[in-house]
Amino acid sequence: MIIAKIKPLEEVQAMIKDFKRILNVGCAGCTAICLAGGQKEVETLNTKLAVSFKEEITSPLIEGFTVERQCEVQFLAELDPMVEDYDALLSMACGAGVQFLAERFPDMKVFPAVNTTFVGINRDIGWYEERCQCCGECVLAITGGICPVTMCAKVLFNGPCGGSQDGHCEVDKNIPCAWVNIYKRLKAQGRLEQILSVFPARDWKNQTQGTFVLEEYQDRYSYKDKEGSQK
Amino acid sequence: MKSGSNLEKILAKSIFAVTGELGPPRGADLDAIREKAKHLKGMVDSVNITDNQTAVVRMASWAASLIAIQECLEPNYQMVCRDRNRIAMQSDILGAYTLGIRNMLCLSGDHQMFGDHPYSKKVFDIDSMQLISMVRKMRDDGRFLNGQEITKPPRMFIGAAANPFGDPHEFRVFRLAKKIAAGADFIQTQCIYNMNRFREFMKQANDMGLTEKIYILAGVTPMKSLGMARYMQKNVPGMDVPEEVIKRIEGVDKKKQASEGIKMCCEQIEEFKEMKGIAGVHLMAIEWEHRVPEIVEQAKLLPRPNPKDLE
Amino acid sequence: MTETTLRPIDVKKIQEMLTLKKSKMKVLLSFCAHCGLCAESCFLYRNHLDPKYVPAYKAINSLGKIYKKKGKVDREQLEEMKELIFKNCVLCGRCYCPLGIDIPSMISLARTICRSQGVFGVFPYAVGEP
Amino acid sequence: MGETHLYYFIRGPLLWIAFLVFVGGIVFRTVQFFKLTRKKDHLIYSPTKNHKERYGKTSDQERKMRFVVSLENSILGQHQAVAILTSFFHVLIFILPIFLLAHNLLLYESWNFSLWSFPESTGDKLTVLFLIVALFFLLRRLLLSKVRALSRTSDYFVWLITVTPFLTGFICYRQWFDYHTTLIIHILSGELMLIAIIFTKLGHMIFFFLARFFIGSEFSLSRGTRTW
Repeated sequence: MIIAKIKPLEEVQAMIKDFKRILNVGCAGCTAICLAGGQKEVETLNTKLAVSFKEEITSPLIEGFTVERQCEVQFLAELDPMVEDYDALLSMACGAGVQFLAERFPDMKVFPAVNTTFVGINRDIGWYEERCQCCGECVLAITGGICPVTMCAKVLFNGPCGGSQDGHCEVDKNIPCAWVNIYKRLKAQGRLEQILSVFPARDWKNQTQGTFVLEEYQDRYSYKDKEGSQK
Repeated sequence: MKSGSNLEKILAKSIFAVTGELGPPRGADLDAIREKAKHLKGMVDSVNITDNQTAVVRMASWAASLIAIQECLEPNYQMVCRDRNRIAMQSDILGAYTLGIRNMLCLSGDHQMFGDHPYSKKVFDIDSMQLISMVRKMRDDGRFLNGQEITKPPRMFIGAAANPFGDPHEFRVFRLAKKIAAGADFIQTQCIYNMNRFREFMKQANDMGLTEKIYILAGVTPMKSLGMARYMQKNVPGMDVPEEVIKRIEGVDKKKQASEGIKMCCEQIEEFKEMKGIAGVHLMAIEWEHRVPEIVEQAKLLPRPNPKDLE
Repeated sequence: MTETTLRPIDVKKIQEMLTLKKSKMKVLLSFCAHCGLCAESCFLYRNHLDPKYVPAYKAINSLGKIYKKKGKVDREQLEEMKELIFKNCVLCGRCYCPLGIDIPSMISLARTICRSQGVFGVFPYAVGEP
Repeated sequence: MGETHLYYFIRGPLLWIAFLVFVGGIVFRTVQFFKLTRKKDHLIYSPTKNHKERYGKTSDQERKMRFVVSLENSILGQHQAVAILTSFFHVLIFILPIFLLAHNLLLYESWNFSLWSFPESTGDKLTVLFLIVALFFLLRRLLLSKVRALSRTSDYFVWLITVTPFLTGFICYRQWFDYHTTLIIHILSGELMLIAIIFTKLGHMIFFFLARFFIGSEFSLSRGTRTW
């Protein structure tokens, strides 16, 4: 799940202060689950903005509308008939959603209301932890289900480093050392030999924008429209 | 004087400058650099030492720069943002300056996908614009990027690149202005073949008053052959080779294509000498260092001023 | 939150939303053969084997119902639908209709209508938020 | 005789009306479909470029498995009986009336023209098969909870409309009851079915082809050139 965090109110306020009519678009996908951008958060943010704008002479009209997911065209299409009434859109989706919203309405000014933070888990209510950096080449099979790319501050594939002490990271005592945990788990499972040999330098394939099409569907899209290529 | 480098002195004296280019070898090969340097000696005012160009592993730019100094060439130390974070960059700059490097060209760098290690991890900690302002901050404010003081600041003559042919055309000159604002002292442009567009670009730059704030060195690369021209037109990103150039090379006998390329290059240089706002040329004779003397002579750029006379 | 729950249902707004997509939704709703073949394509149905998870059932008993009543629904009815379209469906879009009916778009419209009236799913563990 | 008049009415004008409504319905639904949908956007970039290099290739074994799995996930894999029987049902509902000997005789009588037709006994057997499949669907609707939950009165009614022409045709052929009355019911119900196609869920006859071929989806039968 993508975890996001609402931007400071002042920052959101500064972005939209020059507009008269603003639509705050929520996303009922990931950001709703991490309590950052669902319908409830849209209502809360709108209330907060209304209160903070009250002191100014011309306070803008801020309305809310939550779509199922901002990363799907089908759900964004619901906004088609309404956006014309507004000067600016505020999006409470993750970065992908904000961009897709802006792509859908290229004439609209679109602003993000949340900071997309990481791909992570819900440890408990309101408690999220990063677990994946979307590096594109998963090594969890070898590291016993603990990601060194995310959990190790130095992204070591042959850890732990010399700074590991008492099971925590040298960077921050509140972060467990990924490699100590990897070692413990693999030892307990009796597959320590997996990390006894040198892990060779790996390919970092997610370094250009990723686009992929499932092989079953490649025939559908492995063409470029003639008209399209001329654009 | 900002750095006191040869290039800076020449540019400050409004002498039409010539810079060359030298690509370090793919190996610990001292003689290869010396061989290349031999041809450039006395022909150019400063020579760009490329930093792993097209993302192919080569000898470190600072090391090759030092060898160039030993060969009595003034190096223009290139640094790309692809391979280093700000810590490595600042430390390299300190080291380079300490050992006598005075010019520096700040670039973003080609993406590693073009090179020989396509899936190496990119750094791009800061971009070329930020690198320029970082070097300027180190020189003028005597401070590192984080604001801490430097005991003895490196005084580099800061160069930057500009490509008048990239998209969107109308924005290119604004990007140039940004580089000037960031602190660049001189600009070396991408190889110019489309003279019309370049004239337009220079007119815009002149109109905006940018050329008074910065020295612009026009980039030229002589075409070696028709094949090279075609390759440049199709496969090199950001390169604009008009059809006329191809036709002109195509029009002559295969054996004469190289000399036609040089002739064309010299005609361009003649025009640059007269063009308002151009302070010199940057001659990128790619893997053709031995023809540089010929080109420089044909373009009537000789003799180059002796560094000692500039004092 | 309590403010929205007490707000009366805005029938006019619902009707506006219905009219906007009327022709498409009418076509989809009227051509459903009620064959039940979409059931197995829903992972929730496969897990629970309860007819309330059959995609067509969810669409017909939410959007179909609203259209049947021409938008004149009360909050109770919307709350009833809430379970069907928010809890019993994750809008993964994998429902397979042999006739090519776009079931997710129907459920999505039903959700939109419910949302506009302040009826929406809250993630169960978020109830105890501070 | 009123009955003869009725017979000529339903054989003549009413049949024409039914056919007109049927054809008009197909045209209307097709036009409506194209009005409701729009052309897909053009692809400016090829999304599959450098794909294999970056995301890896699929092995032949995996490709083979994929076929097995997709078959397993299809309706044929999930509900073999339904898939086979529904295919029979839908093929028969088209070919039985068109290639039935009796219908072709009528055609010849009126316009001196006829199509190829089944032998009489084959037509009869296929009708029986059709009726058995129809009964299966009725039982399925009544017995399976997931289908029962979806069923409305209209579903049973439509089932009746669909089955009656075949049932009465079957009875007519046997001449079990009053031939004339069953014949009139037969023709009437057949015409009713044609008319019902545009107005009831039987419209899936048209919609199926439009949606499955023009709208791209996980199971669409083509790339799909249109979108809602």
